[in-house]
Amino acid sequence: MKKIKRENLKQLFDLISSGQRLYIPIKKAGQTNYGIYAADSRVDLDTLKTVKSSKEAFFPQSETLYTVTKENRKIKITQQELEGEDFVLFGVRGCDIKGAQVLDRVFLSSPVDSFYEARRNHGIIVALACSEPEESCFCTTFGVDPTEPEGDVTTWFKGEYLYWKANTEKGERLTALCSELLTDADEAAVEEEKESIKAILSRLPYADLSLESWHGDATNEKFGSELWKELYKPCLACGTCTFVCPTCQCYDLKDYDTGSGVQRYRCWDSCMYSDFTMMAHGNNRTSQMQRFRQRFMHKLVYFPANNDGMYSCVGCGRCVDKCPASTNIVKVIKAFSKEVNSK
Amino acid sequence: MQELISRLKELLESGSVQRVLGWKKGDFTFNPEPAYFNSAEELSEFVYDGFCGANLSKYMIKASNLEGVTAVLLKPCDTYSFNQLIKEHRVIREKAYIIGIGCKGKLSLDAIKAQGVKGITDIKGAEIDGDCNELKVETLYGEKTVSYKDSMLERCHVCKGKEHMIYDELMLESADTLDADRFTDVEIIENLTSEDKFTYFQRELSKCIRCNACRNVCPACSCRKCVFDSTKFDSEQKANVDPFHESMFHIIRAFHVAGRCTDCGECSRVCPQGIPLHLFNRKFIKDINEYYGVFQAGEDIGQTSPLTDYTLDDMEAEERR
Amino acid sequence: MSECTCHQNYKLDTLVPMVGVITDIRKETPDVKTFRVEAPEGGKLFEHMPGQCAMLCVPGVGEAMFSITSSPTNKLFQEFSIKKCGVLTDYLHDLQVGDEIMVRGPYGNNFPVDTELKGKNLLFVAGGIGLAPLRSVINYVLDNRDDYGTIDILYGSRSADDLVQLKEIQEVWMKARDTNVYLTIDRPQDGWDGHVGFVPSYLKELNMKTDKTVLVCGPPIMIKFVLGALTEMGFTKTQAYTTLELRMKCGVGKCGRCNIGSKYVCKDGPVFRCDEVDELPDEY
Amino acid sequence: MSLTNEEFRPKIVAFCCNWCSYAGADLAGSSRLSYPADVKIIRVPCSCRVNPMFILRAFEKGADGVIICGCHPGDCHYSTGNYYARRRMTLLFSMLDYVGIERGRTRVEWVSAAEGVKFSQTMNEFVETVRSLGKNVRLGDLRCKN
Repeated sequence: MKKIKRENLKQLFDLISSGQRLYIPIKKAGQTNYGIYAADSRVDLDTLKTVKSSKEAFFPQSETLYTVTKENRKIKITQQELEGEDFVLFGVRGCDIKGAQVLDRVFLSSPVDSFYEARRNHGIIVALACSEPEESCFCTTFGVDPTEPEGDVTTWFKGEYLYWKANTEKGERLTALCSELLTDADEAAVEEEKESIKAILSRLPYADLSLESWHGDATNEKFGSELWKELYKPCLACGTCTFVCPTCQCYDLKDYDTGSGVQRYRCWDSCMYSDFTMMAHGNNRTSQMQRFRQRFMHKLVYFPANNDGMYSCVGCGRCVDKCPASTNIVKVIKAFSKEVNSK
Repeated sequence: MQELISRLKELLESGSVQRVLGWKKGDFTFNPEPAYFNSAEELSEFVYDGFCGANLSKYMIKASNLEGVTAVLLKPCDTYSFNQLIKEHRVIREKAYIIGIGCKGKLSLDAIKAQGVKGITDIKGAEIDGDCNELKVETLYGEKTVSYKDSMLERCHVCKGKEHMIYDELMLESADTLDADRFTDVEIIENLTSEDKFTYFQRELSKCIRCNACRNVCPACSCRKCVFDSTKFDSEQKANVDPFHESMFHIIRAFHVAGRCTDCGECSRVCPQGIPLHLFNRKFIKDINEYYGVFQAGEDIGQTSPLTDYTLDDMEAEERR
Repeated sequence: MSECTCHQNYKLDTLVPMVGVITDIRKETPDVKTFRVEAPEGGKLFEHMPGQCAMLCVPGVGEAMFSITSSPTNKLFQEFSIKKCGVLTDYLHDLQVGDEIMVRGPYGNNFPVDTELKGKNLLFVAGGIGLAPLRSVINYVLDNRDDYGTIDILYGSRSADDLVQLKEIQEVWMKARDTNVYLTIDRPQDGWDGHVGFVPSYLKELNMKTDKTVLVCGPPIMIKFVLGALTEMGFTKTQAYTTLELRMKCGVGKCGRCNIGSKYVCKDGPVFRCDEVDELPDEY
Repeated sequence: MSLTNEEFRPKIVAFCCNWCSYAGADLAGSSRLSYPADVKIIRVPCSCRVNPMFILRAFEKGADGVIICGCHPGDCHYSTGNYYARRRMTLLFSMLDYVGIERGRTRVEWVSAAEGVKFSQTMNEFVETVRSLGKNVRLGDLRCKN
């Protein structure tokens, strides 16, 4: 166990970023999002949840995959180079780390997405325990431990200090790099902090959220429910929930004609958009009810069916905070358990 | 509030309206959602307080296709949007029974959090019957008190007034919230150098995640198919690799609603990244007011919109300020 | 989740295409052309199994999934039969021999030609351009004739001019051992002395024995009625296979579009046994 | 390598209405009046055909300045098109000023079919203004700029 004084953090960030890219929550124009650290960045580790999750470090909102140039009738394809350098992702909360594990199931399952894989292999995650969980948090429901998030390095804020524990070989390397700024510490303070976090967790408004009736075999029972017809009504069909979500992985592939070649890029897409499933031969899901249902069925039923019961929700609560119509996954889960209880 | 609920019950029970479009209690006191109520019993979940910011005019586009009459609750500023939608033939007047409800300013959870409040579990003082001076906020980390005024949405500080432009009946008291000029921020930006203007908007727009919430919530964005949804037009609906496309989206969107935007402020309210989108709309409104005479969309159904109108001696583009 | 093997012969990232050269274009019907695609240096771009599909992309125009209509036993090239019906296919129809396009794939699963179908009597039912994926199987089966029982092919189209691969049907399939080919067109036409009528009703008229495994492909409405007819004739759902390859985007089961229930059509499909289709939520 | 303003040749897109300004450009050409070759003319049926997206698209694809030319107010072939265009372009260009696009990069000018001289003068002036502003680096897609 190591520690560093809060006031020395800037030196730490400068040191880390001198040899590699450092992604860290940065406050810009009033909002905190992950960004690449520069000496004048306003690092903000106090905001619990960045607006966008840390998934963009591995799966950016948009990225070029390859460029095609055409000469007469000949086509030349140049694939975008894969990530080749290590980078550090600092201050990741337990929910976002779990989110990355969910995305791993998607992108690292065969056929492997090499763009994602390269970033994942080169990323060093410095996790940060959640000293002050908020009202919209329900990560414990999905088995996340915010008191000790699993990263290459795990860190805790306690009093004046940031405590630092390396968990993996990558983490040890980073610790060695920063050794001049880190001093030895004992575990007592961290244990105390963990206890204090646990005490708050038990008081969270969503602490007793139950996923009892949600599992991989629930397709038939849930799909035909009348509840969807009511639940979807406030939905504006925007993509806010999907874009702030750490586990939403749907993407679109599009061409951009630069005038000197066509670039194919991949960008986040949202299953809530009206033309999401509009393909060459028509549309699978033509009503907003179907699209709304798809999002939650996918997260709570279809995904666990394919991934040994792992849900594609991590309880970060971003959608609870951000939905413009105040509808969200918690309301969906609660509506269904209410129905079960009233029967 | 009780009188409003009794009145809604009466309307539903008498069969003069088939449903009520209002707000339903959320799982917290601060996240009510727009909802339909089809029977008097369902009204037990009805709520109307300082957190009911959504402009229900937009939902009336869909409700106009439903069977029968929908009683819709509209705040003063929402009625401008409703008028504008009537003018554009997007809602059917006869299908709506408009209950103009009072407003004492609507609250923004972000504004409350910005005052250093974390882990909010309950908020008291937002009730429409109260005096709306102070909010008692219960949090996981103790109780706090914040002023109502400091917790309001930006749009309420520049309120257009508490008068309803269209209604069938009026209910509940309003309170004035206007305490700023809506063009102040626009003027501040206008007086910057080009470079500073550009830097300012780049910082703001670089946050945009192209969730399209601003478009989908906007009562003026009621096109069946948006130009940004077209696959044939090479206009990007989703985030592109280059940030140009976000700027283009917001400029074009503001242009498309210019002369029709009532400045209801929904775009800024819903933006998950807190981009002050109203600054685009207000720039157009300010220019229209200065160049072609003061105009407020949605005030009067009979007015011609400034962009579908002209005079022989309009100013030239080069004479712009 | 079952291990996906669909891309195992693929060298690049599964989303990055390869360049293919069009080496032959055959006009089948007024709106269907069959394109022969080879690698620029000659030979096949990749190996595939019958029923798999590939994404054809034209930079700046678009991309779409097409079934590979040539048999894997063909060692020289791959073929795609493409009906002109949209922006991309219009473009493809204007291409000339020697033009280059981009191909990525193969994607999806395949008809179980080496497992469940082995030794079985097979009945192929195809309508219109729906012959494309089945042709791959038919030729595969004919090239490995000893591994399978009897073969019946029922193929229907709007008119005699719309029958694709007619030459091959007449010259190869009709002459193959233990193989019966039944052709039908929707409406009577001068110069046509074969059967007239829709595929499902012809199927009932033929009144085949239920000792066959059925492979169906065609317009959705035809599939629906063919399955109805099969049930009437006493076939069970487990005896029929169909392919749903129309609505896909990424091809690798990640982009989320073709997700129906817990299945991704592009990865877990496009070939489904009909009882599996029934288990999916009703969204397709 | 950075270009100095002398070497820099701006890319200009000029939307010209079919009835007046395009003919004006034609006249400029046939009268052997010179205007810079960097001006790319796009003929539109009427100045009010110009959609704000056209202008942003021009910037996106690498234009350094955009000018719109139409018939003089009152002379529109479709009687009122340019009146609408005048309002739209005033507002749009004002918005572009507002988001930080230098004012000199956009312009509206009325040029009749007889004004070949005016056309060539306007273009020369406009190119000069844009040249003095330098390359447009603010509004455009970087991928188009190589």
